[in-house]
Amino acid sequence: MIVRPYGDTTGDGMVQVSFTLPVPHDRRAEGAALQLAGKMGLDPAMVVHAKQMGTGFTFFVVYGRVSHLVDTDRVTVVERDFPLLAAKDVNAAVRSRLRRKLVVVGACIGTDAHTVGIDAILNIKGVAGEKGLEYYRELRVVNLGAQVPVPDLVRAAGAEKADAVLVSQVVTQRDAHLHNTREMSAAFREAFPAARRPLLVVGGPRFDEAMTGELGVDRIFGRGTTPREVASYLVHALIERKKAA
Amino acid sequence: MIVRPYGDTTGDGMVQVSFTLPVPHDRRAEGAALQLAGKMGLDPAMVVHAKQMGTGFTFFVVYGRVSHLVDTDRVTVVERDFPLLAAKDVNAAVRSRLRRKLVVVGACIGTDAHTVGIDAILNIKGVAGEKGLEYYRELRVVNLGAQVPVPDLVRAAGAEKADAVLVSQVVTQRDAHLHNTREMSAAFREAFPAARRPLLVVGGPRFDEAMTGELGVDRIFGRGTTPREVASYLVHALIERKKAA
Amino acid sequence: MTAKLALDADQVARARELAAIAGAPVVELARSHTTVAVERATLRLAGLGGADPDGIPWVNRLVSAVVEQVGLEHGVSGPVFGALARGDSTDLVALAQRAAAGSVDFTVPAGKARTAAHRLGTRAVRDGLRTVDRRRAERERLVKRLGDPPQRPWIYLIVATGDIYEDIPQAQAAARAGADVIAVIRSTGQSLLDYVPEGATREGFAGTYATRENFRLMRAALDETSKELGRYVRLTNYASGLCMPEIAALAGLERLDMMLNDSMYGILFRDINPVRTFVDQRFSRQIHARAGIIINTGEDNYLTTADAVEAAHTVTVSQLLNEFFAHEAGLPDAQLGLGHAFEINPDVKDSFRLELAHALLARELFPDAPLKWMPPTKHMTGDVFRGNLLDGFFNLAGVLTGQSILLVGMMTEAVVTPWLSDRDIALQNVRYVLDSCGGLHEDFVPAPGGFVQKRAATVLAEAVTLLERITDEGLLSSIADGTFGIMKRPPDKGRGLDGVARRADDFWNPAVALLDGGAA
Amino acid sequence: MTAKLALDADQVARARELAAIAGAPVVELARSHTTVAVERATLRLAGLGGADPDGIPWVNRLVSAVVEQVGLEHGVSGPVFGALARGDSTDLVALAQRAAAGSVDFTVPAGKARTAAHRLGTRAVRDGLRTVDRRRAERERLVKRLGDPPQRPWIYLIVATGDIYEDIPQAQAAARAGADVIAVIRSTGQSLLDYVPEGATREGFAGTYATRENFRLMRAALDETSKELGRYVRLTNYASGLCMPEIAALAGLERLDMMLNDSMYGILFRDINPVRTFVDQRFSRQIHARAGIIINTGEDNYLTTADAVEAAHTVTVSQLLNEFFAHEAGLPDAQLGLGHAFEINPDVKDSFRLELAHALLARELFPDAPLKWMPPTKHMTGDVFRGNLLDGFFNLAGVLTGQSILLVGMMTEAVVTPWLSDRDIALQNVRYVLDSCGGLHEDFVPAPGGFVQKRAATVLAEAVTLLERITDEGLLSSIADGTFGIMKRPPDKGRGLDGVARRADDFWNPAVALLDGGAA
Ligand code: B12
Ligand code: B12
Ligand SMILES: Cc1ncc(COP(=O)(O)O)c(C=O)c1O
Ligand SMILES: Cc1ncc(COP(=O)(O)O)c(C=O)c1O
Repeated sequence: MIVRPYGDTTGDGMVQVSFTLPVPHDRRAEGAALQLAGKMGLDPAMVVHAKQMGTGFTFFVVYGRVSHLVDTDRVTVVERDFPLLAAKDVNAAVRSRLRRKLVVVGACIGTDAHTVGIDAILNIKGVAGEKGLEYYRELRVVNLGAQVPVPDLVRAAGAEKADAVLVSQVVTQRDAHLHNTREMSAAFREAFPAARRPLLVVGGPRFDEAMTGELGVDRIFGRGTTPREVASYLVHALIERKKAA
Repeated sequence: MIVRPYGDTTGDGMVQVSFTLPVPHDRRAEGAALQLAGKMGLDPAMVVHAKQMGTGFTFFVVYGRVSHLVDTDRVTVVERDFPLLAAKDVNAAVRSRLRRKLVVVGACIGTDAHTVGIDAILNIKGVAGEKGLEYYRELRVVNLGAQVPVPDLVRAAGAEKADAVLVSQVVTQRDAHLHNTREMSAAFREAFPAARRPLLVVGGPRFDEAMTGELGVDRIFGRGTTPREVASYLVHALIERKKAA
Repeated sequence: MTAKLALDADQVARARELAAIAGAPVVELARSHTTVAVERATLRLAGLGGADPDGIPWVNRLVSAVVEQVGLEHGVSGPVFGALARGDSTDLVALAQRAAAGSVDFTVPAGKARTAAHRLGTRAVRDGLRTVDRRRAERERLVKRLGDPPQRPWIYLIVATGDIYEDIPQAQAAARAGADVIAVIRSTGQSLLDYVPEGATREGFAGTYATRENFRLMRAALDETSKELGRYVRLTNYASGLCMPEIAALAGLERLDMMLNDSMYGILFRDINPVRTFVDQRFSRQIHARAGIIINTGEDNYLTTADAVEAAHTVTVSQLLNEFFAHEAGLPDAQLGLGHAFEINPDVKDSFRLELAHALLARELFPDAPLKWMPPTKHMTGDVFRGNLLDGFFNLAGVLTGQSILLVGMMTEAVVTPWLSDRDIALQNVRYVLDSCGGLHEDFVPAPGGFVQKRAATVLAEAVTLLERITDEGLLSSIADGTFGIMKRPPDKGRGLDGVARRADDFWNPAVALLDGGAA
Repeated sequence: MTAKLALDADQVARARELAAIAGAPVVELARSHTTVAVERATLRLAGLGGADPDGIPWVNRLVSAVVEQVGLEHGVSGPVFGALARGDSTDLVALAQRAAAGSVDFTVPAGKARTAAHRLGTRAVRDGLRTVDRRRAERERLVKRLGDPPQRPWIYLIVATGDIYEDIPQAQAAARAGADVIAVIRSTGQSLLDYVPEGATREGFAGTYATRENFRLMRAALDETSKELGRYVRLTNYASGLCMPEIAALAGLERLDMMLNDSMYGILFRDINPVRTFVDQRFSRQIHARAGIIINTGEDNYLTTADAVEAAHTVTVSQLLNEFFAHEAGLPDAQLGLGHAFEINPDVKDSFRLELAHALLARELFPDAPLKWMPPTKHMTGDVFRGNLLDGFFNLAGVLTGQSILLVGMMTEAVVTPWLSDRDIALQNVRYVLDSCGGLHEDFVPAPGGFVQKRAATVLAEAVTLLERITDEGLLSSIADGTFGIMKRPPDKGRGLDGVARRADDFWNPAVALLDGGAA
């Protein structure tokens, strides 16, 4: 299906944009704002607000029409390609197929100290009304907490014989999350033979879920992930898929 | 000078965008939002907010980096190409060169009833601390008010022997301002021989000042115009230029 | 709400008394004149609808034909129903068609013919009014069954796409998102049309034409949504303009629930002749009274052309006048959606406290009226982030001062007519304020003799002074002087004057008779 | 502010008393231990700066060398100044260089050597403290000359580019736009570094490294801007972390004006060992007291991991503990920027009134403390329009409840570290609220026995109950139980424990002696 942005009429293509340019406010600055809007595809574009900040910057709000078409059929999303299981099904699958507890090691790596997200996935308390992985009887969860150096994580994963390593990254300034994730996956590749490498899962609100390849991890979870999704994925990736293989 | 949008670091290229797509909210919708952001040049782009409205629409807020460059030297703006005069200089110029009062006829045409803008330019009260054109002793101002049909305006301009006709257009939905302005300028061209046609000036907050050619008018004034700018322009266009010619 | 302003009761009484004195001559004017719009409205109530192939409504064709032949001053109903009674045509449409073709001779009937005409006309109009009554009963039933909004203020949202078929889904979406009242904004310019367009329309500018069919379509859609939501969603449109009486009649016939109807808006903001407006206004309000429609007055508009601090008292004066005219036309307090607005320049020191003082003054002067609280527009800019903030404080002022109907402000006010997402953001804003501060008025206690109380007292005193001047000069002269909204409107200028006539001695209009008589 | 909550004075007194009982053993702990950070801070006060070619500060090299040879428990000053006194090196840097090369033998000096060492050490540290005193006097002069912000609350803005040379123009722009206090956010992870980096830095993540040179550069830039603006612009940075005492010393030496310094933040949110934290905290606060630096405590953080309604009383308890520790360390009320935050889920019914109750409780419990009021963060989403609205109501709560320092919320809280334009929009928001509602607290009178008063009383009662539990169990055990911010932190775990030592009988630290003694 082909769609366009909708302001107040089907197909009107209207969008709102704001940005700062490092120039003082004058007519030329507004022209520069329109030039940028034009390059973004706004035509016509209206500078509806311009405000100089300090001496050398101007903030702009621009409204306008874009003629870009969005083809929803060409959207590639990481669809959930596994069934969403209830806790008891997760437990049952682990018990009957793995015949031992499935070990999950979690951490916030690098200098990131935002544990609320990984805790939401791991701690009993959970999030959005769903209990976290600790609640699953057949999972053994080791939560290393915040600011864990990558070597420590690799060591703990080895010591705990982790089936899966769950890593959270929330700080994204200067692409910190990407650097840290790459460093982590490289370290695991180095430390483990491919067959024994634990499943690598990262999550955080600003990840692009399609970047698994680039980052060298098995799965990425974004904003609003729930523990059940993660548990179901683990069963799928560690049990169902192994069975198939 | 080449500049880029500035989030918090020189050259980071960061912008904010919001829009609605006519699709319900799901992963595919977020993908569609990213596709649109991509077409606008955001790369990477982050969907930071998505909210379904009713059953078939989703509102998105997207942040991201654009790599478009803005070349301020290539900005074409309608620079003020005339000196900004004090009221007494305007009066002096009219008195000494024109030797009669300069006649200005103003109106809001079509169905537009937003007179505050044209009144700000014409009425004594003025705007932003500047008195309006009525205050200029050597100008004679006839303000026809709101919702004036184009034929009435043409008639009044003839009857008053207008040197300049000032038209305001505020409502822009469905490009009403452009249609009305074109209709107006065509009517004047029809009714007056080129040499005797009054100067045509339009104004309003959403005009693109560069569209004079397309709209068939002599000058366009946008957001935040002040009476003095208009008076100075009239002197420039009707007196200085005539002298030169 | 308990009284928080400690207003001087004598001064309040004095203000009301002065408004009545100022308004009385205008009521007299209204009672002694008719207009083409009043006459057309009467024919509409009598059942005449539709338009000729050029889109000119049959009521216009018929009234023009009568006026041409016998003038307006007798009312058109005598000649029209006289013609029908004498068998010139079988029904009003046929008569209008023939009249348009120039083949009917109209006369003011006398004697027996008069009696027959009056009987026929009265019956026809009474039928129309009964439909209005049925619509009102229908509304009452639906409200009883589905319920009123659970909270005050009611949330009032506008749609304004220009296309009724875009408006409908947007209105339904708005209702689902929490709107209690939907207003369909009218196309620019419609108020200057001396006829009401016909049929479903898709071509308005910055609003959708008010037509009977558009009313019907939207009301039906919202009835559906009301059922879905278990809450009766009200529908608003605009009466003001050259067709005030007719639109009022159509609104009554199609069960609209509120109507913009101000005693002076047309004069001030559309340059409609004052006499025309006052006559039309009275008739239209009588119909609204009958239909149980809440009127929305337009004091907010003054503050878009005048300064909201300097002109605060003109709002109060106008509210008092609107109240007087409304009562006189039969509207009870419960149908008096007097308007006021949050339009003080936000850069003015203490602007929010001034707003609170003004809003509370209106609240305490009109404790039983469903006041309509209008959002900032004039000082909204293209800075949509700031705009949404300002709207939040507007919402807060509404909650703190117990306003009844909250017209939801849009962050894009200075940019575009509202987008779908603007409404959603705006509603979210309202909901946050209502839910998080719902009971905060409990803790809002203007300090005795403090800033808020003092400001309210000042505005009231200024209003009394102005009313004294108006009673001295006469309301029409005051309007001519630019007292309201800085617009100068002399009584002998303005649009639509040629459609006004002083009633002749034999003037007859069955709607006027029924509505003035009170019985039907 | 007049009292609006009608708090029970006995209960307030009881709460303070309990906090003192709970805090006393911890003070004892602090007085009987030292840490590597305390010792390094002492050397910094004595004038030792700079770093080796790998960037490891000389204070670290020197302390490590001493600890390796003679342990930490005697304090390093005896061995260090003993070595200097006996002529091992001409100055501290030279000594550190030699020590790093392994060519100094350290001993705990005794007898005459001890006297000489103490004299030398005391003089050096006293010089350092005098510089701190001079900086303080300088601040007082500048404030006198340029003036304090004209309004309360003071407006507190953060910059966080990671690059001191981007931070500076942004901070100056923010000050020009109205900020009274600039906080330079620290790079993630710095608080876990057991050393203070050196020099100007451009490579932080989500914040800029706290270094002496960065402090100096920013303070100089803001001094310039202060002059330009005719208003003294304050500078804030973070003490908390493994280097709390050192950073406190550097802040005193470079005339920072405020410092994030919480008695428990490092324990709870950085998993720093509790004993390490409490020891470091006390020393750092003694230096802040000396430097006239206002501390900012971190109660806001609890509400990002715990629920702001359920855990409201833990904030109160922590404030009382912070107050006790601060007073004990010599900080007067005027330097107590106790923290609290607007973090209730905005979807909770009456959330704004709950916020008012909590904020007013803090205000009335600590009437003379410059309370720091922190904006919503947890419930901010990517919906930046809603975010700006929420920040507006946060600002309003600050104004209504008389908060002292307002940390300005950013609409992009959930998205990015603040952009230049975010700050501008946020400041505009603050300004609107301050200017339009500045005096509104006059009209904010919580109903006696009403919602707001009741809620405040409940929170206070819960705080007392919790304090009773803590005095029973001991503060360290309570922290181990997850009482604060749901974080469980046992006293024998956590980072930096190996840098703690119980003071030996011959422990000597000239800074401790001077600060504890009160004279210098
Ligand atoms: C709470 C919080 C804190 C707390 C953290 C407490 C703690 N123990 O975690 C405290 C106060 C300590 C803190 C400190 C700082 N913070 Co902070 N903080 C936040 C805040 C307000 C909320 C984050 C949060 O808890 N979200 C709720 C959780 C449940 O959501 P989530 O993390 O997205 O997790 C979900 C999914 O992403 C996913 N998920 C996440 N991880 C994982 C992992 C796996 C394996 C899986 C499967 C799924 C998954 O599932 C979760 C559940 O749905 C955000 C702003 C905001 N509103 O988002 C800023 C924010 C994250 N902080 C930020 C910063 C910069 C800091 C500081 C550096 C400076 C500062 N501004 O104070 C410091 C230092 C932190 C450090 N060293 O890392 C920035 C990051 C900017 C950026 N994009 O780079 C933010 C965005 C604020 C801002 N705009 O400046 N912060
Ligand atoms: C005041 C106002 C009204 C008043 C008008 C009173 C009056 N007598 O003018 C009232 C209440 C009557 C009104 C009614 C309506 N309005 Co209105 N109104 C506004 C409002 C709030 C302010 C406009 C204004 O006065 N600006 C101040 C003046 C000084 O600025 P300005 O017009 O830009 O003029 C300056 C320059 O542009 C320039 N300029 C302007 N004209 C000219 C001419 C010349 C020759 C020159 C040289 C310069 C010049 O100089 C001026 C001084 O600097 C705007 C929203 C907003 N905040 O902008 C909506 C707005 C303009 N209205 C709007 C609409 C749709 C309507 C209505 C149709 C429905 C409604 N929403 O109520 C009706 C019908 C109006 C009609 N038939 O035209 C829309 C237009 C949408 C669009 N872009 O198409 C707006 C943007 C609101 C909205 N978002 O829906 N409105
Ligand atoms: C009372 C009243 N009537 C009518 C209108 C709209 O009139 P028009 O359709 O002429 O724009 C308004 C404007 O908001 C109003 O306040
Ligand atoms: C008291 C206190 N100290 C320090 C910090 C920051 O610590 P870090 O630099 O470890 O992120 C905070 C967080 O806002 C705080 O509240």
